[in-house]
Order: sequence, then structure tokens, then C-alpha cells
Amino acid sequence: MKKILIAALVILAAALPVFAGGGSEAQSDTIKIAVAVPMTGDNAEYGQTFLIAAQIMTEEWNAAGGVLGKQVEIVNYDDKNSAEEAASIAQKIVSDPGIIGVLGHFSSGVSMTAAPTYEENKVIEISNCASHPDYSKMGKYIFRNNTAITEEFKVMVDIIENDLKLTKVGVVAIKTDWGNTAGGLADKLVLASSKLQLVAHEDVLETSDDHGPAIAKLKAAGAEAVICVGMYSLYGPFAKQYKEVDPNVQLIGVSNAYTQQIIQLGGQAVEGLFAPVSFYAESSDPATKKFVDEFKKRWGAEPSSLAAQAYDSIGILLQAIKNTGSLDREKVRDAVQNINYKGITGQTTFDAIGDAAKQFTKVIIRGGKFVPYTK
Amino acid sequence: MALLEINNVSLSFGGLKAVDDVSLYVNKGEIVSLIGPNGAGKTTMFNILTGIYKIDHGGILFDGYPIQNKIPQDIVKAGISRTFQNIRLFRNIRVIENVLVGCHITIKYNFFDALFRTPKYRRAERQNMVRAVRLLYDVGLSHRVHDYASNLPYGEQRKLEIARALATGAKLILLDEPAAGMNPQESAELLRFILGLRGRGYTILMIEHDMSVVMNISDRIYVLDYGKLISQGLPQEVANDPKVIEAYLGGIQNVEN
Amino acid sequence: MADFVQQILNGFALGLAYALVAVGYSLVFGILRLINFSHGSVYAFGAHAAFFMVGLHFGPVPAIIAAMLITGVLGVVIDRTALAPLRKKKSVSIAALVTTLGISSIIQNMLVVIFGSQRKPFPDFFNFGTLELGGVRLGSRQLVMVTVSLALLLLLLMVVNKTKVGLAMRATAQNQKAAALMGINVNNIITLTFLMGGASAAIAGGMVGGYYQIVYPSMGFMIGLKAFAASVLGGIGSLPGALVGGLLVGVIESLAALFFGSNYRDATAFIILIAVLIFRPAGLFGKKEVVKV
Amino acid sequence: MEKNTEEPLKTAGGLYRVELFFSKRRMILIPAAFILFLAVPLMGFNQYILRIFTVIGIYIILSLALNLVAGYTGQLSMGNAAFYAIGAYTATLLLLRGGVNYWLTIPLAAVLAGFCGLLLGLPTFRLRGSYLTIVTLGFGEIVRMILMNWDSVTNGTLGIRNIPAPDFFGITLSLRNGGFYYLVLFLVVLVSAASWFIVNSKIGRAFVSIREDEIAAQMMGIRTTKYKALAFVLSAFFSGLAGAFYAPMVGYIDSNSFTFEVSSQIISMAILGGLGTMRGMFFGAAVLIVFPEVSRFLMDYRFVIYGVILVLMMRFRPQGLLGWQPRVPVRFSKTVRSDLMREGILPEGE
Repeated sequence: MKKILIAALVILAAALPVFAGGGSEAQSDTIKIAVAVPMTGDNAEYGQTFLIAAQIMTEEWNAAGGVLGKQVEIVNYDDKNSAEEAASIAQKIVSDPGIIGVLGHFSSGVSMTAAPTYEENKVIEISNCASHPDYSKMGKYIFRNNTAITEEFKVMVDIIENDLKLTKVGVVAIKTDWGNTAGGLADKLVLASSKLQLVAHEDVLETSDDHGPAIAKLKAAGAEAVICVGMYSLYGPFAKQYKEVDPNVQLIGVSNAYTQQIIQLGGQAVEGLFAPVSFYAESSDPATKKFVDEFKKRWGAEPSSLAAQAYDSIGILLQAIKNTGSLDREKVRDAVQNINYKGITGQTTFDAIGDAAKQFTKVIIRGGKFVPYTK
Repeated sequence: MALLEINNVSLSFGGLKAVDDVSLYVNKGEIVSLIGPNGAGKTTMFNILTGIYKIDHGGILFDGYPIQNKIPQDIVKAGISRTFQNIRLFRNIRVIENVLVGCHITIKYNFFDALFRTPKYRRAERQNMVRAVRLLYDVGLSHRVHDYASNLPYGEQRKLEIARALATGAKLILLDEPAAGMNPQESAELLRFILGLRGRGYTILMIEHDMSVVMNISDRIYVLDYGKLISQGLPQEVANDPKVIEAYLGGIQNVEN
Repeated sequence: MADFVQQILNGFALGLAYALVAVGYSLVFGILRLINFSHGSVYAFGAHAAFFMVGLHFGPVPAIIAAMLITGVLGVVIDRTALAPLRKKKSVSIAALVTTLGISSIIQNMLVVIFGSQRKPFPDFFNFGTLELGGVRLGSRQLVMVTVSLALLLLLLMVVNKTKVGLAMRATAQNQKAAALMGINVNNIITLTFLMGGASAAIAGGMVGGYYQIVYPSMGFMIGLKAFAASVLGGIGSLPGALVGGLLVGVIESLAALFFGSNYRDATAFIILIAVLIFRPAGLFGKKEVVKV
Repeated sequence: MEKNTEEPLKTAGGLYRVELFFSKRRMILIPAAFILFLAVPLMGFNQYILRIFTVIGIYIILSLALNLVAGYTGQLSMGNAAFYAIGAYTATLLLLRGGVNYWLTIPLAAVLAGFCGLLLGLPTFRLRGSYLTIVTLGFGEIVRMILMNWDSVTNGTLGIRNIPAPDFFGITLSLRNGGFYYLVLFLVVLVSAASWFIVNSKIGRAFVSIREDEIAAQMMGIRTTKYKALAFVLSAFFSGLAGAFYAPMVGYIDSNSFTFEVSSQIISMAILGGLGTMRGMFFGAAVLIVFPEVSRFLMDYRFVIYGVILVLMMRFRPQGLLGWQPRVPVRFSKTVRSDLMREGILPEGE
């Protein structure tokens, strides 16, 4: 029994630094925005680029005098793309009354885990990546500055139907919560098309780089075009292994395929891969150019469309605060809801449930580069 | 009727006959010694008796019931307990706890009695705690009750092993070289203690190299060599058996070669 | 049918990768009776070392040889700094096991710190073309993998069975005390074992890296677990066992993925493992140990 | 026989005095600590801190559960996350699909987890040491794969969301109102007490004897297979209990919450605190839950340091930070003392 007691005291001692950290919540002259994304772990590169994008946007505002006369401060949290971590971080964020909004989280599942906490405490959550259809339905304060995955698939179906004029479609999806939902939606849209035929759907594990069995089955089913539902890590190995079996297969990626990494990892094999994107880094738009140049300086490579959406998300949040003229959480939320924001990912408005509407550009990899698709 | 009766027991390990057609018996209240050169199969015999090894041929009767090839736990329950040549105490728990583990099968309560601390639990724990202290007192370890087994000097560890073996409530105690590593004074004391055990109704079968111990307290002696029984009888008879002398001297010669 | 044969071939290549990693577990377990949980990370380290060397414009063979050396040294460093002191203190086996878990975490996360956690392209060293026979393809990558793995395993077998050092290793595996009494420097033998384990991990890392043309810090986790399962399956401590275990796991896994979908493929190794252990606790090639009392 | 006058136990040293202090005043200190912990939600901590306290509670239960198997019985299980998962999923499914009352789901989930512990155990207990360890590891992975793929029951990789928080006499438990904190506190007290009662009985002594020397334990008549199975069942039961609590607290579960990393974290906690001690589990869980929270700034180095701590611990303090052997004498109850006195065999120093 006494042992329990010793331990109890030690717990208290060990927990002291937390109390000290948690206790100081002095009012400051800054407006805080949390960026809660994976900074370590397998998806760290995504999170790190989002943070850079967010910082660039905040610095632009701060250089112009901030919002409501206050400087904007980014508070970075590492959720490791883990639901459990995110749940803890969400608690931490809502415990800080200075934080008005959150950019995050990375995957839909993680974002949806944290969402109820934000909703309950009136903290605006804008995710630049979550694509699960149910995400934005989780509350009034929950917004998505990313297209719902359905919209992307519509474009992909259009590519197969009209640009490629192929009929037999296979779907490969990674076995994660996102991959499952998105893969299922891809199936649905292909089935809904009168011209297309869904010949096979294969799930692959993220923990394995060997996609042989899945490819064998897709090929056996006679797939001419394969919709790839995965993170950047899927495309390279999958394309390489597939092209060895069937050099003529046509691969179509989702918008997150738009990243330089897949060209590095896929090399020749990803030549001719299609992807629908809402942002194109080599666009001639001056705002885009400015961001891309600054981003390249800090990161060393071009921003992905998700990073661009992170950049715009912060812009939307700050613009909404400015439009409101106060930090009243309910009013800021309403301002986000009613915003009409011109950013580098196009003109953004939110519908009633908090989904952004976006325009897509089709890009294709040619000569080791993403280029806009033209016939 | 003999308390323990071993009939034509054989055991081989991949072609090597470790125990070859051995028969022996131990009467109730006897002190019987099993001697022989190193590698003669004495400890193997103990391992067979306690169910660690399964035999190939033969039979073992304890108290009239066959016990060959039973699992160790059933053999302890039947009433045979042992000590080990290379002491095997529960080193990181206290001396008293070692003996209480020995009391395991005499403590009659189940899991839920323990979980809810029923009167049955309290009664059994109390009785066995007293019993354990009594056993330690008997072997001369009452000053070590609270200590950890690993802190005990060698001689006391041997005593603790005996106390633990007695705690099981066994009738037949197998002692594997109880005097090993003891000085003459300690062995003399051990000798008195073993005689005392017999006085309290225990039967003892022991393996021992210390001839002063063997000759002084054994009622009868069996001699094993290369897994075979080469001699048996009263201490004096065995000591004068040329085969025994041969086996021991041969052993010495082998070492010297 | 062609698919079936193709998957057996794929599984064979995959299985050789498991076998290469499994060898490292077997070597160390054979001598120390220790599950070296850091081996998966050492393998990832080996792959990154090769990747790094390639970045310095080494050719494929020099890069892998350099990686072998570096990774072998890493193995030795692990043993000398973390495990040898435990042996000296005669610590319980759980302590060594936990130490290897800790080392695994250190190596994997240092790789993240240095190289980043993302997947990096590994050059396509071994692609000289593809043979096609009746719808079944045999790529040069597979051929290289098979050749190198078998050569390495043969070499290791030769070392263990035909050389004086190998004799000393086997003696140490049997009984450390007796080996020491016979004048064998047990510590040196253990060091050598870790050197060989590390070097074989680097070869495995280089081969698998070249096969999939990808390296990343967490690449060793799943393959490490599966390779360990493979080595237990074959009979841990036995080199032929590691090969057979690895091949079995690789082929069965590929076939399972073909027939039942990829969903359970990571579980395949463990299901086979548990099934085998229930019926043959010492694995397919392991010897039953006699209890000494 | 003889009379030995040398000091039986080293009784000098600060640690001994600390132990003695706690030992003598336990009747005051334990209730005091309990009241202190009861008062935690009233101390004005924010939700985040309360969550940390609650998570520590969960991991204390998980560590205590592992401790029964690994600490006392000496069988390292690397698959305890599986039992945690089984508890969480069972409770959730019973609640959502079976319509079972929340307060019933907790024991039912724990029982099913315990049953799975037995299922794992029966065929595998003749395996020793490393082999048993690898089987538990494999079991953990298999369970995770099943959770990930058995879509119709577990909802696959999507996991199960919107698990409602339980009501307690009309009050919905939440982190904010301290409800979950009190519930976990209650469970921690329950599991600690059960663990304490089991360990300090012939059952606990049988566990320890298996850890210390399995053969010698068999020679004491201990059915080692049965007790190993019991240790696994208890460990699984308590882990399942923790899982059943966890699910409604976070409101969602998926297979990623129960990976090998969870098992290995529980092991690290138990080892940091000291396997085979209960105090160590409290300490280990608290430190390893708080450490990542206060060390976020270290980023990727966090897990490097985590590894370094494990390695250094094993090298310099393998018994754990709080893993010393108590030196205060065994406490004899009054009745035992009077019995001993009557028989004239009361050991010295009593």
C-alpha cells in the first residue's frame, strides 16, 4: 500500500512541470493560430511544408501591420498524424484562450478525432487536407479548404472517359481510413459512369512496398486505367512495378500526387500520370509566383497543392478576423462561413456544411515534370 | 512394504544409457544414500523420481502407487520433495517467502479467496505463516526470516532449500549433495539435523560425496556407476566392495589421465 | 496459372529478402540466445548507408561494400557499448532485449533526423532487363537478389561450418564457459557475430533498396518482425533454417495476397509462426533443448 | 540450533528510513493521498491537464496488467496492446450495437479480453522465454490485422466514431467535468487493490517462483502452466478493462490506436519504474506519459532520447528507478504474532 503512496507522490512531482506550463495564460498582444500537423513521423514532410506555407502567409500579414492592430503568431503542434496525439493536442489548443483557429489536421481520421473538441470550445478548424465527406459535417466550426474527394474523382473519371477514352478501370487504394473511404467513393463514381467499367479494386498495405499480387490481379482483370488512391509513397513503387508488367497501363492519381517526390521516386514509370489539382506552381499568376519563390527558398522544392491550400487557409482565417473587426469567436466563424477569398488556389467560398468549392486543372507528368494537360 | 520402490528403471539420451536397469527401494524411516563417481547417473535418478525426465522402461512405486512418468507437481503432491545439487532458491524474494512457496500445496484456498480476502484466506495464510516460521526455526534460520535468499551464505542457502522441501509436506525427502561446500563443522551439524528429520518421521534418500556424512548416517547405501547399480548394502559392506573401490579409483585415474 | 507462378517467383525474391534479414537474427540468437530487436533498424541503417554512398558517386558494388563495413561496425558498436556490459554484469535476458528495443528506437530516429522520414529514391542498380517465359517474367533484379542472397548464405554457412572461426562460433553457441576454457576469446567471437550480422543487414538493405528502389527510416520495422518470425519458423540459430523460413514466409505471403487480397498479408508470417510453434516449438530446423537440472 | 547475532538485514541508509516512514504511517498517508487525488479536478486545471491525468490512469492500469505477466511471472508479453484493443472494441460494440448499458460493458469487455488471453495461452504455454515473447508479438499483430480488416464488425480502417460518453446518474461524463478522471481513478484503485491482493497471496508467490526458477517451482507442486495461464488471463482482463474505459473517453477507436508501439510503450513504463513492483508502474506510466508532452520541442530527437533512456536504464539500473527490494521486515499480522509468541518462535527484532 505504501508503495502506491510513494508512487502517487512521485506522479505529482513528475506532473509539476506540466502545471507550471499549463498555468500561464496571460493575455498577450498577439492573435494566435495553431498549426497542428505531423512534424515527425511518416508524414512529416507534409506537415513541415504546411508550417512553412502558414508562416509565409502570416509574415505577409504581419509585415502589413497584422490584424486588428495585433501581430499574428503561429503556434506549431506535432500530431504525428496520430489520432491519439491529436486528441491530446486538441485539448491543449482549446485550453489556450489565445488561440482562435487551427490549421489541421493532416488525415481525415485525425481531423475528425480532434473536431468535436474544437467544436465544443468554439475554435475554428480549417483542414487543408481532410477529404472525408463527413469531416465538415462534424460541426459549425469545422471547415475544409480542400475539395471533397468526390470532386477530384469526378475530374479523374472525366480524364478517363474523355481525354484517354478508356473503359476498363481498376482502383488501387491504400489500407488506411482515408484510403478505404476514398477508394470506395472512386468505385462508386466509376460504377456510376455509363462509359466506364470497374474491373477490379485492390487494397494495398502502406507497410509493404511490394505490390506484386495487387498488380497481378488488376492486370488479370484487364484494367486499362488505374485510379491510384494513396499518399506520395504509393505512386513510385506501384508505377514501377506495374509498368514492368504492363507498360501501357494508364495511371491516374488524386491531387496529392502533385508533388515532386513522386517524380523522384517514380522516375520513368510515372511518366504520363494524370492528376487533378487546384493549384499549379508554374502558373503565371503573380501571387502564386511570389508564394512559390518564397516557398522554394525555404523548402528547396516547389510547393504541393496541399501546401498552397495551407497558405490560403491561413489567409482565409485572417481575412475573416479582419472582416469581423473583433475576436468574437462566433462572429469570426460566421465571417469564415461567408467569405469569398481570392487566393492562389482560386476563388474560395464555403457551402453550408463548410466545404470549399474549387476549380481543377488537369496536370500530367511529361519529361519528368508536371505540366498542364492539353490534348 | 517399502515406501519407495524402483523396479528396473532405464533411461537413455540419444543412445547414451544414463540409467540402466536400476532397481532400489527405500523403507519408511530409513536414510538411504546414493553414491557413485561423477556422471554415474545419480542426479538423473533424482530427476526421474521427481518427474523431470520420463523413463523408457521400468516402474516406480511410491506408497504402493505407480508414479513413473507423472508430472513433477503430482509427484510432490504424492509426497516426494527434493533439493538441488546446484542450489535453486527463489533468489530475489525473502527467506520466509521461499518457504511459503514451498507451502503452496498445503495452502488450501482459491483465487477468489485471495482476491476478496475471505476468512478462509486469512486462516490459511496465518496457519502457514506460522508453519513457515516454525520450519525456519527448525533449520536454524530464524534470524534470516526477513532477509533475501540471495543474501544468505552458502551453508544457509542449503538449509533454506531443505526447509523449503519440508514445507511441501512431503514424506520422502531427496537431498542432492546437501553437504557440498560445507566445512566439517557445518557438515557435522547437518548430519545431526538429518538424523533429527528421521526422528520426526521423514524418510530420506540422498546423494552425497562426503563419505564421513554418508558412512555415519546411512542405513543403507546404493552405488551407481555409468548408470548401473554396482553395489548395495550396509555402509561397511559397500565400503569394502572391490567393485566400488575400482569404480572410484578408476574415476580418479581417468581424471589424472 | 502464370499469375500463380509469377507470385511464387515474386514471393521467392521477397522471401530471400526476409532470409537475408533473418540470418542476422539467427546469428545473434544462436550465440547469445537474445532476440536482437534492433536488427530491423540496423537493416534500415544499412540501406541508408548504401543510399548515402551512392550519393557520393560510389558505384553499386563499392557502395554496398562500404555500407557493409559501416553497418558491420555499427553492429559491433551496439554490442560493445550496450550489450557487452550487460553480459559482464550477468543481467537477466529481459534487460538485453529491452536494450535492443531502445537501440532500435535510437537508430531509426537518428535516421529520421539525418535523412528525413520520407521515402527516398534508391538507384535502379540491378535492372539489366527482363526474361519472359510463357507469361512469367523473371527480372534481372530478382536474379541478382537470388544470386547475392544464396551466395551470402553459402558464404556464411562455409564460415560457420568450415573455418576455425566458425568452429569457435559453434563452440561458443554450445557452451560459452567451455569455449572460454578451450582458449576461445568469447567476446571476440560475439563481436564477430555482430559484425557479420551488421554486414548481412547492409547487404539485405542494399538488395531490398535496389529491388524496390526506395529507402526510408521505418523500412526495417515490418520486415524486421517478419524476418524474425521467419527465423523462428526455420529454427532460430540455424542458418539453413533462416533461408527456408524466409522463403516460406515470402512465398506464402505472396500467394495469400493473391488469393485472399493484400489485407491480411502482414499477418501471414505470424499466423504461420504460431501454427508452427504450437506443433514444433523448436521450429522446423531447430533442435529440442534438453532441460538441465 | 545456533544463535546468530549478526544484523540480518542492512537497515542503515536513507531509503530504509523512507520506507519505514511510509510503512508506519500508511494508515494516514494512503487516505491522504487518495483525498488529494480526489481533489485534483477541483484544483482548476484545464482540460488538457485533466486529460493527461486520465491517460496516466489508463497506462497505470495497462502497466499493472503487464506487470502481472512480465514483472511477477517473468514472461515478457509484447502483445498486450491486443488485449487493450479487444477490450476497447468489445465495449464499444456492446454499447453501440448490443445496446448494453455502459457500466456493464466494462466488465464484459474485460472478461472477453481475459478469455482471449486464455485462448492465446493454452497452446503456447509450453513455449519458453523468447519463443513465448515472439508469439505474443505475433498475436498482437494478428489482432490488429483482424481489427483492420473485419469491416462488418470493426468498421475496418475507418474505426468506430462517435462513441457516446456514459451517464452517471444523469451527468454525462466528460474530461471537462472530471467525470472520466474520477472513473479512471476508481478503476486504478480497483486494479491496484486486486493486483495487491493477488500478489500477496499464494497465487502471487506462485507467479514469482515461476519467474525465479520454473523447475524449482514445479518441484514445489506449483502447476506452472496453470499459473502462467492465470497471469496471462489476469493481464488480459485488466488490459481489457483499460480498453473499455479508453474507447468512450476518446470517443473513437481504430486499429492504429493499438499498435506494437503501444505494447512497447507499456513495457518501457514497467521497466522504467521497476518490473515486479507496483510503485514502479505508477511512476513509469506518469513519467512516460508526461515526458513526450513536455518534450515536444525536441521533435525527432524525442525518440532518440527515449531509446537512450532505455539503454542507460538497462545498463545502470535494470531493476527500474523504483525497483529496489524493500528492506523493512515482513509484517506479521497480530494473530500471527501471537501464535508465534505462544510457540516461542517469534523471530528476533519483532
